[in-house]
Amino acid sequence: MYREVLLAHNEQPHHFYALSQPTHAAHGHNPLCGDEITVHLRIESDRIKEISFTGQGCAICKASASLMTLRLEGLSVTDAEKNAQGILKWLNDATAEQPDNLGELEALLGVRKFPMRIKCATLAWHAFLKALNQPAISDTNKESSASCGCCGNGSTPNGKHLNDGCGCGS
Amino acid sequence: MYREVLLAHNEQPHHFYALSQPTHAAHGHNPLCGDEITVHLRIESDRIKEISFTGQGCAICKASASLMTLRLEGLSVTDAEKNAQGILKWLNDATAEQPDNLGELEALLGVRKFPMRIKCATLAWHAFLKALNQPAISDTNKESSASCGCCGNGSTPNGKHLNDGCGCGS
Amino acid sequence: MAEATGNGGCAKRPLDVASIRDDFPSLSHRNSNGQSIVWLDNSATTQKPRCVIDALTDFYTNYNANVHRGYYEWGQRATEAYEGTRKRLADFIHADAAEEIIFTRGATEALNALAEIIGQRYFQPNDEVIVTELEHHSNQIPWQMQQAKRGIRIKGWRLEEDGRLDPSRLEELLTPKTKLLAFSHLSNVLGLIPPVKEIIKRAHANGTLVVIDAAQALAHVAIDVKDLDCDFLVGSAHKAYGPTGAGFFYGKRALLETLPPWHGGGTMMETVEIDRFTPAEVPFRFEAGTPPIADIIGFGVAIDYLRQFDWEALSKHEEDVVQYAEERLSALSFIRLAPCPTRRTAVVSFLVDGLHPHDVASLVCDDNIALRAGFHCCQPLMKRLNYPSGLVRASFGLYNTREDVDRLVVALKRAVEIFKR
Amino acid sequence: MAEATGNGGCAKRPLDVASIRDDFPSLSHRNSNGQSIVWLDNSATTQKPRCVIDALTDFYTNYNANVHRGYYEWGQRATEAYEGTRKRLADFIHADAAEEIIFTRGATEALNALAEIIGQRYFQPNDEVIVTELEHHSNQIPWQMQQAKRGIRIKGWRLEEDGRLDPSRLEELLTPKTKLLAFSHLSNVLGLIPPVKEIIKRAHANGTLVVIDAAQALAHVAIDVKDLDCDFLVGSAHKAYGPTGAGFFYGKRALLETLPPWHGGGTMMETVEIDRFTPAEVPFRFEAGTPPIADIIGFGVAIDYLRQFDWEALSKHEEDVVQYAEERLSALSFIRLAPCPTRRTAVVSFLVDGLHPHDVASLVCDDNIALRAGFHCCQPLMKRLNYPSGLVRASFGLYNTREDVDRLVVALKRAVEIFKR
Ligand SMILES: Cc1ncc(COP(=O)(O)O)c(C=O)c1O
Ligand SMILES: Cc1ncc(COP(=O)(O)O)c(C=O)c1O
Ligand code: FES
Ligand code: FES
Repeated sequence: MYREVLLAHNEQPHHFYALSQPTHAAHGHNPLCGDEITVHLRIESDRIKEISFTGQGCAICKASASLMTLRLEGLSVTDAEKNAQGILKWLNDATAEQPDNLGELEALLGVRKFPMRIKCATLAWHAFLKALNQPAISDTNKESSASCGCCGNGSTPNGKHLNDGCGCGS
Repeated sequence: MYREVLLAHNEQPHHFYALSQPTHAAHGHNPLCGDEITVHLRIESDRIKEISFTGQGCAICKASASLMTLRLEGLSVTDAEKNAQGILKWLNDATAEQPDNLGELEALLGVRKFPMRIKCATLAWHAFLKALNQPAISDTNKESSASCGCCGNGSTPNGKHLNDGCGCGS
Repeated sequence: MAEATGNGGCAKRPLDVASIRDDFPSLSHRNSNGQSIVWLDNSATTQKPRCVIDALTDFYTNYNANVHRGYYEWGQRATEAYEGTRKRLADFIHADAAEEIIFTRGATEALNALAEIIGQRYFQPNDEVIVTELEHHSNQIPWQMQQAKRGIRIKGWRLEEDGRLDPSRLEELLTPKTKLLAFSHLSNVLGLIPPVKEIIKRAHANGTLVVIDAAQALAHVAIDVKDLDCDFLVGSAHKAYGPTGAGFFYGKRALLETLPPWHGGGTMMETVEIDRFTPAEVPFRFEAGTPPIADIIGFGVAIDYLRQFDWEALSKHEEDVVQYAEERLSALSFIRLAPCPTRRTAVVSFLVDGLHPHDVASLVCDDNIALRAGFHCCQPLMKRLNYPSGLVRASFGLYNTREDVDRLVVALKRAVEIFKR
Repeated sequence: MAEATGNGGCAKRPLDVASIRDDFPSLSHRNSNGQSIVWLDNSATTQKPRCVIDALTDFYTNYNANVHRGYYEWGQRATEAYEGTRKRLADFIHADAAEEIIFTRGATEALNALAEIIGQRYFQPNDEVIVTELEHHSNQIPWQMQQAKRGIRIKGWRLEEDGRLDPSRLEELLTPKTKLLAFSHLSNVLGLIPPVKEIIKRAHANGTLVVIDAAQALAHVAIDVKDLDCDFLVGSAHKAYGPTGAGFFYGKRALLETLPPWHGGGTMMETVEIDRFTPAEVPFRFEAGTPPIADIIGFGVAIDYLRQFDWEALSKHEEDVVQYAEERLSALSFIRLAPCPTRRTAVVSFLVDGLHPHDVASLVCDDNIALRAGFHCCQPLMKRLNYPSGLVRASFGLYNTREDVDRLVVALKRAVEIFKR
């Protein structure tokens, strides 16, 4: 499971910082381990101009997030979304075919054999998709949204609240 | 289990009626089957002058009650109590020795091998001991007590009430 | 374990009762007189096929581990097998998704869980819950307990004299305050199947939730929760050839989402602080602590075992034996069958003239026949139909035969002879 | 099954670990590299001795029947075996009477049952319940749920920096409103045993009921409920070499008598009408529906298995291995042990510098070592001691050896090497 590529990305993750001027952001929380990742985006003219992540997670999680930022930066929103969905399908569904041009992401292949660790590998990708589906962060509330931006009213559809992070429960 | 003696006593039980002038009476209820036996006593000068039973039960239960009435009638209260305790111990405790002079009661021997039926055989005996420990039925409330007499206030120590019979929950 | 691998889709194993009996090690039992066992207490619990027993041994010998947490191979295998039962069961009762299946230790626990969480979410003081007089105590008392807890009122659905549940009675019973109706798919005393779909439709027209007790039905009636449109349904593994200690409730996903958690503990939560917690998603929200892992895995194997047969063939065989029992017993002058207005399914209850039911059950033991006497956990039913000492019950499974019925008839005749003397 | 027949009184089987390991079929497992399994996740669930597995097969093969009702031989045998476990367990924990043992499906269910029935009977709005920061979620959330239900308040007993539960803190915590204190006999994270007796004494002096969570302690600490004078105590079979799906709570008879029933269903009642019921006596009042019969029977066999050994010898062996683990791990520069102010019992938790705990657990899998990482269902503890990603945990049983520890050390070194590259 711990391929060379993953170990390298874990040790020196790419884009591991908070964007100063994000247009979108979202948390991902893995309830199995308590780890949290925030994905930050700057979208301009329907293109992922900049992407970064913050938070803590295991090696699989950090490496996957790092690989994701490399993969998605610069893509059009539509392409990035398709890409992310393809990777998630491949990771989650043992019978799914391997997407084309995986590149370094192929290093995640080993994780698919460990269902209990798949959430580690998918955490950042889910957060990315969630960020895409958030309303854009307006200039006026950028300050607070930079640390969250994942929900409008502070509660999830099923009425739960978390007591940490942004308090939105997502 | 169904010895000749038991079948005979089941078919034609002795003392199977309600006493008209009981001094003591008590219900026995077998929660496993819902059957109920009432034991009626007339105690005079510390002696079981008359004993009878009413109610419904299986063959084992009725035969055991019938045998009990034959066994206990005429004995002093002390002897009758000792007798009943001895029989109960023998029936309930697989390791207990056989009491002396069992007589026809030996027919219950077979029941001891069927733990689930022991309550049938002991029901009347328990009711007898309970009747002994009731306050005597005074002349004024004989009417109602004849149908019960097993408790004073209509509720058992753990606060339960039955919804049938005398309502005393015993 | 070829017999355990059949699934819903493939070619079905022919219904050869002799070969089925060979699958059940306990059926080869003989008493000291050399009489083979006649197991007619299937409504209490069924015997278990070898593949179910082997599945338990396999788990404890080859991959014994707790579920949902361990990264090592056994933890993964255990989790897969455990979650596999959820999928199989969902498939078996035609649920939309595996997440609609919540594991419990049995039908009783499932009904208690439902009463508590539905009650918490939906019951207001003076609301009404309808329960039929047909119900097992497990489908009575949990609702009764909600009376004291939430000030609701139980309304009894009276049986007709012939034991029928007449759906037209619902018109009087249903009011705007009727939050829920609970009834069984198959009576464990009369062998009666009520018009389930019609009753559900009428209840739903009134906005009333419906809970189906399928504890008895699971092994004998094809269940399609989508077709029935029931809101909740419960069952037990041990009454469907599976191990003791496992059961489930089904709930429509959208409804489950609205319900609070049940037990507190591991698995059912996301975050915990000293004085508060946040619940996990469905279905884990309702499953706290270490589950009966081996039993749930065995439950899955029992379902596979059942599903290798064509359901029609299986029903036809059971019908044949039950009908034969009805005929043979009715032909005995000293037998009075309990009423059943429809075709009897799996169960035939009766009285023997002049014999207390419990004596009958004891007497046939000598011939190595296992049946049961008493109230069968249905005191309101017994009261309604006037059986103060209960009934004798013979209940059938897929391995029972006409020969079993013949043995029963001989034993009953002998019992009556003994009492005549 | 000679190994299963030992009892409390007779000559004890010598504690020969090699022969003990032979009793556990699963321990002979090897991975594809030929490495034997090192099971260090005993706090999650233990492996099962052959006699326990065989007891399940024996039940399902030779006397499979429901309990408390059938007159036929199997029904009687099943009931005797089931009730036999109650006696064994009462004996094992030195309860006064078998009736003080109530069967559940596990420790979590037992704690939920206690919270609900004690709450129903004893909790008034504004009453307080004290729970320690050491507790497993199963001993947190059931009490938290009583907050919403009955308006009580949870007060957390803060751990000292070194993980200690300081009994003198009780002086601030106990008030006239403190109805109950719940804490564990053995922490599943720190391996810490609090001063149980002293704490109980202080609580009782305040008129406060005490519930002991002995889920971890049962297999590792000699428990004497009379000596402890605890009011209630819970445990799980599967953490003490028994099957999944079985557990219990103990309660002082006089207290149990005061408590209302828990689940509704068969067995727990005496009479039932359509809208009311009367409860059965203790212990059946608390046991509704078909219990996990086979699992409870297997639990009894597991207790017999344990009791054939001299408890001192067993503890000494476990102590030796745990202490060796402590020593070897402390000697590694990259390991930081979680605090434990007293002697560690059965559990050693730690961090590996620079490695996420979950990565450690995954990495050692390759060497066929089963241990666990994360919060271990103790989020408040992790928060208090500042382990945001949890801990790695190695937990021990009577079959673990110094060699197991050596294997772990090698695997940890390898893991660190891999990450260094
Ligand atoms: C109709 C019905 N409902 C519920 C139950 C309770 O099932 P369990 O004892 O498996 O919890 C039974 C079992 O006798 C039953 O026959
Ligand atoms: C201290 C403690 N309490 C309670 C439990 C819950 O036990 P179960 O999962 O068997 O219900 C556990 C199990 O992890 C535990 O370690
Ligand atoms: S263990 Fe937390 S994300 Fe992998
Ligand atoms: S069956 Fe009722 S007393 Fe025997």
